[in-house]
Amino acid sequence: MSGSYFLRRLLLAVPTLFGVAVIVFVLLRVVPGDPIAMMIPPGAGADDIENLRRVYGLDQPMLVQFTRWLSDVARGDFGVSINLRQDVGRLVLSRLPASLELAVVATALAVLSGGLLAIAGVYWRGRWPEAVVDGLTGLTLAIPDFLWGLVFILVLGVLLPVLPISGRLDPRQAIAFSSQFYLAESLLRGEFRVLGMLFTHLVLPAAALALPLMAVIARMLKTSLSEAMTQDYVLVARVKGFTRGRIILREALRNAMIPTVTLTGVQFTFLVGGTVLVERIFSYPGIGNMAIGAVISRDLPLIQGLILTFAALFIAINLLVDLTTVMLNPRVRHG
Amino acid sequence: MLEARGLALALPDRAAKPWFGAAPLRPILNGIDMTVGAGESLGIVGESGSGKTTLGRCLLRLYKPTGGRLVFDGTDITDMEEPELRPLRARMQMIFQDPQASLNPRRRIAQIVAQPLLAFGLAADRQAALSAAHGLLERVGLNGGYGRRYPHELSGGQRQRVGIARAIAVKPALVVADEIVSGLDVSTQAQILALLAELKRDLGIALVLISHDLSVVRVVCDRVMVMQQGSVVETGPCAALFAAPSHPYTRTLLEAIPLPEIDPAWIEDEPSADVGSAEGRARAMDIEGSVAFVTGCNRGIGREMVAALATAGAAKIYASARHVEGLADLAAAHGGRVETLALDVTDHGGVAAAAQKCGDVTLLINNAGVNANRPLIGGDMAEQRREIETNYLGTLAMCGAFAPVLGRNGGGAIVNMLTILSRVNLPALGSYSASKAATFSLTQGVRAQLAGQGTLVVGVMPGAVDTEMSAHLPQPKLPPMEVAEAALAAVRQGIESIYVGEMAQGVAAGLAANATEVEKQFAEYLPQ
Amino acid sequence: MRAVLDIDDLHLRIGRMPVLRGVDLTVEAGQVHGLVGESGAGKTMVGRAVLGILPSAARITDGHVTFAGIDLINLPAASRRGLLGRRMSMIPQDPMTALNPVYRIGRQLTDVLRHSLGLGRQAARQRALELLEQVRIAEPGRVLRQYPHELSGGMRQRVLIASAFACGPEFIIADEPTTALDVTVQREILRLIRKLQQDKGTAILFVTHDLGVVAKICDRVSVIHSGRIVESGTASQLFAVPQHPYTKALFAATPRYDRPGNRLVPVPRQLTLRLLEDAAAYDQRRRMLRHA
Amino acid sequence: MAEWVRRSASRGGLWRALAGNGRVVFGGIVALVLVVVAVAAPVLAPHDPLRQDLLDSLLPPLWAGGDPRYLLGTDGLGRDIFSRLIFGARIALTVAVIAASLAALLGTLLGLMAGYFGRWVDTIISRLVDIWMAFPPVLLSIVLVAVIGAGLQAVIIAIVIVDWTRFCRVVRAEVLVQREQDYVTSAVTIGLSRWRILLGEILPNLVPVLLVLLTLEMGIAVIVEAILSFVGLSLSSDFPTWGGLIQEGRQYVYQSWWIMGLPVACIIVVVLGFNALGDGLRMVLDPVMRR
Repeated sequence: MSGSYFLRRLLLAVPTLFGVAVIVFVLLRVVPGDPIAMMIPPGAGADDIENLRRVYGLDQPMLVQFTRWLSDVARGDFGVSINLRQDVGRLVLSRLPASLELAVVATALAVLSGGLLAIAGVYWRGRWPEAVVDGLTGLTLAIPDFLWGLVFILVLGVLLPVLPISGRLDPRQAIAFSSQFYLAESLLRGEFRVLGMLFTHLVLPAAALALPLMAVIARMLKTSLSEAMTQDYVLVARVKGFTRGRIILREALRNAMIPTVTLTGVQFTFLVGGTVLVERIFSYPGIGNMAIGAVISRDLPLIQGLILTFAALFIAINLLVDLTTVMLNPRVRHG
Repeated sequence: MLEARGLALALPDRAAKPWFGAAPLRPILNGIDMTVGAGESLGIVGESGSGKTTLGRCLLRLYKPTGGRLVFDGTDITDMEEPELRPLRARMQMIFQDPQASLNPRRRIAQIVAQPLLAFGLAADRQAALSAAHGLLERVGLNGGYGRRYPHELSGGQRQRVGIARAIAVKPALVVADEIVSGLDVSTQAQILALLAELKRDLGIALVLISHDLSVVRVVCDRVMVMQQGSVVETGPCAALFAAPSHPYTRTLLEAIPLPEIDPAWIEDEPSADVGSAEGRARAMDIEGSVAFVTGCNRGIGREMVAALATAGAAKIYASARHVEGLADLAAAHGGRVETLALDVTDHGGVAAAAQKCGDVTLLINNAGVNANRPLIGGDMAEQRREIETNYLGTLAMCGAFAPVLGRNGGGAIVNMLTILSRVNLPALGSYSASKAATFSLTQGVRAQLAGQGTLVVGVMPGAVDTEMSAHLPQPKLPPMEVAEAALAAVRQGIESIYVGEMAQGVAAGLAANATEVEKQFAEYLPQ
Repeated sequence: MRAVLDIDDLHLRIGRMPVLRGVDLTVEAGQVHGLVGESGAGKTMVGRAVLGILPSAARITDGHVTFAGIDLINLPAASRRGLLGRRMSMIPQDPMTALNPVYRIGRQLTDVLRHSLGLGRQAARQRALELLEQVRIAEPGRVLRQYPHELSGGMRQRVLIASAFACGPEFIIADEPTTALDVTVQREILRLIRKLQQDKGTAILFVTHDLGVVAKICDRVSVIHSGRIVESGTASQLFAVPQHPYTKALFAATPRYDRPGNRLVPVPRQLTLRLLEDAAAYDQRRRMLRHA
Repeated sequence: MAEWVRRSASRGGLWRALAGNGRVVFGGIVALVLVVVAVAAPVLAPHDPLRQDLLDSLLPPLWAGGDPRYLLGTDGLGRDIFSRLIFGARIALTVAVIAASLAALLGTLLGLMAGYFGRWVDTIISRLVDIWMAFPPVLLSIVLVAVIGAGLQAVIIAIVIVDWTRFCRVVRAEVLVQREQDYVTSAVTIGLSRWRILLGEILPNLVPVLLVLLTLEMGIAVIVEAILSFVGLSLSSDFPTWGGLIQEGRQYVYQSWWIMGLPVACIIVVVLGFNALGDGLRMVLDPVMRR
């Protein structure tokens, strides 16, 4: 059953992506600012402008532009960035690894800390650690990643300057990488000094992204765990003579993870969406930072390519979340 | 008033949904036939998954059936859309299983009860509706300030009272009550059931009570319908069905109920096939397709017997009586299947002629009887002779005349309508008891004689029955329909002696245990 | 006869609400002792107090609970866990929720065997198969591999019974074990419990609201109302001649399909009020005693 | 009117419960202060927020030895930060109230329809939500503002277009739950029409959830406005927005950290306030929790 279920979900992703493409395309064609006007040097004639319009196909009717663009996209050709004069696909691919590393580290931070907070809160239910956990989640839940980023810059970058607040690596260090996955590569090569440096740059933006998700996970998991702890099967486990720790970890946790994963799936896409702004704040060279730059400079092909990339990423994440839920829940697995 | 024919419902089974296309349909109800008469109370029982709750909602057209017809008050409501149904909804109401979920948590109790009055325009304005609501709440035993409270401020029993008040607010003709006492303690349950019985009696509402608890149904309902996996396995008057359940599932269900009395065998034995109130078991016979001959059809059990036979699917019914003109309406009611004929069972020539004429009979029901209501000594001799001639000789003549007919038609069955007084004499009705005792003895003898040709001979021993014949006897009395149904149930299962009703069952049990004691008790009922 | 469990003057509060007001109850070896009461009477709390699985707001304020000579109230948590599973266990109320939905039956049956008896994986599996056979499950091997949602309610309750009897306990608390089941399944489950109980000589405290079930399975019965035992005796005695007005009222309020003519009499309001007033007066006295 | 007064009086318990909830009190005070400051901005502000004085640029706040004329110091163009913050509250409140209400209205309506009518209505709306959820929300609002053009209206429209799905999803899910409750079935049995059941029976049960979502959305709207200003798309720097101040402060963060720190603090307080209010309302309004 799960196989066919995933096939159906996968097929449903196609119209969603198509919808995204249509909306993006239509939206961007009503941009009032003329992108061509921005890129021409002063003194160019009307002919030059006309020429450029033809080169970028902007003189064609909308429908023609759309079908041409769509068929190009289907072939993996996202066009050429107007501003950077480079292939969009290659541009996105060069920046994507940095964003992925940021998102993965942030997620790992959020899951780990959120999970620990929840378990601690339930284990010491009714005592001070629970109050601390509740207070912490309440605070971190209310404040979004954008503000956390700013707070970190102020506190840890400026007032107590302990961590760098800009970029991915110190620009004074010239380190050669063979791929864009700096973190993974230095880890594999065992270059721990570089790894440490990468981490000092990564930790603030990752923490800013992680905190809200951590709060969501902590609150959701704690609620589900508390709920699971009132279930009869926990009572049965207590009568079997198991300790509280074992019951939480081995009886309740897996049940509690099912609603937690489902509900934090959406929040997880928010984390990925949040990279847009956090990268901007920390001048981190990922696709989010690039996207804001593209919007400001009205770089149509680049914006289109980036939004489609994000959409594909989101859909992939949702599928992954679904898969995890199904793996955890035998009722759905065999349903 | 409400009639369902072949009612079916199938819902999409989401779990089995294929890659593409619609989910396959899973049948929930398979062709339910049922009727609910005005003022009648019908219990629907079954275990979880039997479809009883779905049926209840289907009857009120909260679900749209996928097959069959549903007629309410003469209107076919099977395919009606919601706007058309709306005016009818005032006449059919529902009481829900979970009173917490069925009361809008954001409304006060009085508003909840007043709402249907306003919705159906039964109250002039808000104020009138609210004051009517307070009256209704008092009617269901919620006096004082309950109207101003919210549902969550009430106990489970109180909430269920609110549910009842809301349902009866619009004076409906039919109320479906779905497991309304299942979550309640016995003391609360008893209160709600008492309230329900009282309202049913006072307001003349037809009630469909859905429950998994047969005891609850038995206490409240006249008729009962047993469901299993979306089908009706058995239906009949409560007294008859509980006394002699014909379907094995019903028997299992009844035996599984733990009665609050010590019985070590209950938990040790495998379930036995025996039914407490029935003795012996010969060859069973289907009523459906049978050709029946009934005597004494102009009143009481005889009339109901004809109706019961028609409902049970008898192919043909000869309805006889001394005065044939009283039978015209029976023939009209059941169409071509009922044929009336004049017959006085004391006229032996007439009896022989009837047997000659009705050569296709497979089921003979000797119902004709008279009761002089006299003691043995000091009674009118002529009346006593008439009793013997009708009750004993008449039955004997019928058995004798029809035995060859039944033998030719494959054995068939004879049902002799007796009385519990055939087993023990009630001095106040001394001569009647004695004549019936003779007939009881006759039944035993005929049974032995006809065993060879495969004829089932059934003796039906009811307690006091609510007929003209025993109008002067005190309550409780059995409805004649129940006696008729029980008799047919006995035929279906091949039970040779059946005691109908508590009184008869009690006396029979007493006779088996200590006959002298029973005789002593009956001896106290001397003629006035 | 030897007492397995002795509850003496047990008092329990949830928050500030007194729930048990001096419960006295003795369960003898090899017997089924019924504890009957309506909701809120405190019957479930008695069982929970014995097993030490009370809700967090509940406190035992007074009294003794002795199991096989061991004082359960003052027993350290670790020693109590040592008793649970091995010498005492429980058959829970709702088989639909009492099995962990995310694990196979096999794991849930073997974990207690491995934990309490220290059996190895293979030995535990073998024992689990035998246990499932004892509860008359036809294909034990297959059931071990199944998840709870793949079994019917009756099957799940059989698994839970197998689990309760797994380590051969001397004493089991059955908390409304058939309330969630259909009547036909209920009969089978009651038969099974009775048979295993008699074969193994286990003592059971059978908590229920159903007089009918008590009549069928119990040797002795205690009736509980507002946290106090109002009547106690052998089952045959209590069903033949109930003494306490509340017990009589319970009988009068229970519908019986075999006696439809008997009018159902709800438990009279005055009786309930009197019992509640008694309870309140009792609380008052205890408060005064404590302050004196 | 009399009816309303009577009802309010009878709900005395509710007001007491609200006043007794610490979160509601804290959130309420924050909201009240925001409203007062926004309304009375011209009276409260000591300076014209736009008046530049390049000679007085980058003055520190008073506590760090600044000029007593400028309570919280000045920005790079010598504008009074205190006055800019006060006027910034006006814009924040306007955006919060209007954008959140409109998003709530749109999302709730679509959510109600999708949840209650089901079938193709649900299919279309759910598909639309799916597509929306595939956009990174921040990027979408940035693109929208870029397309519509700068200005307060554009910011509000962008927030509504991006955030209606928050309401739609929750309302739809909640309606699906409520629809199966027997009180809805019971409303069918008394012959109420579908719209009446939806608006008269189901909607009131969604009010607590909606109120909570609305207060949260107000906090979000304040943040989105700040984000757009920060990216430089919202309003021209002539408008004293908190986001604009942050953007400006980012440039001087090493010399004068307070230019960025003060508006960040303002936003955090407002967002915490709205969150506390939402949480508190949820606790108080849930009839089951109130018990």
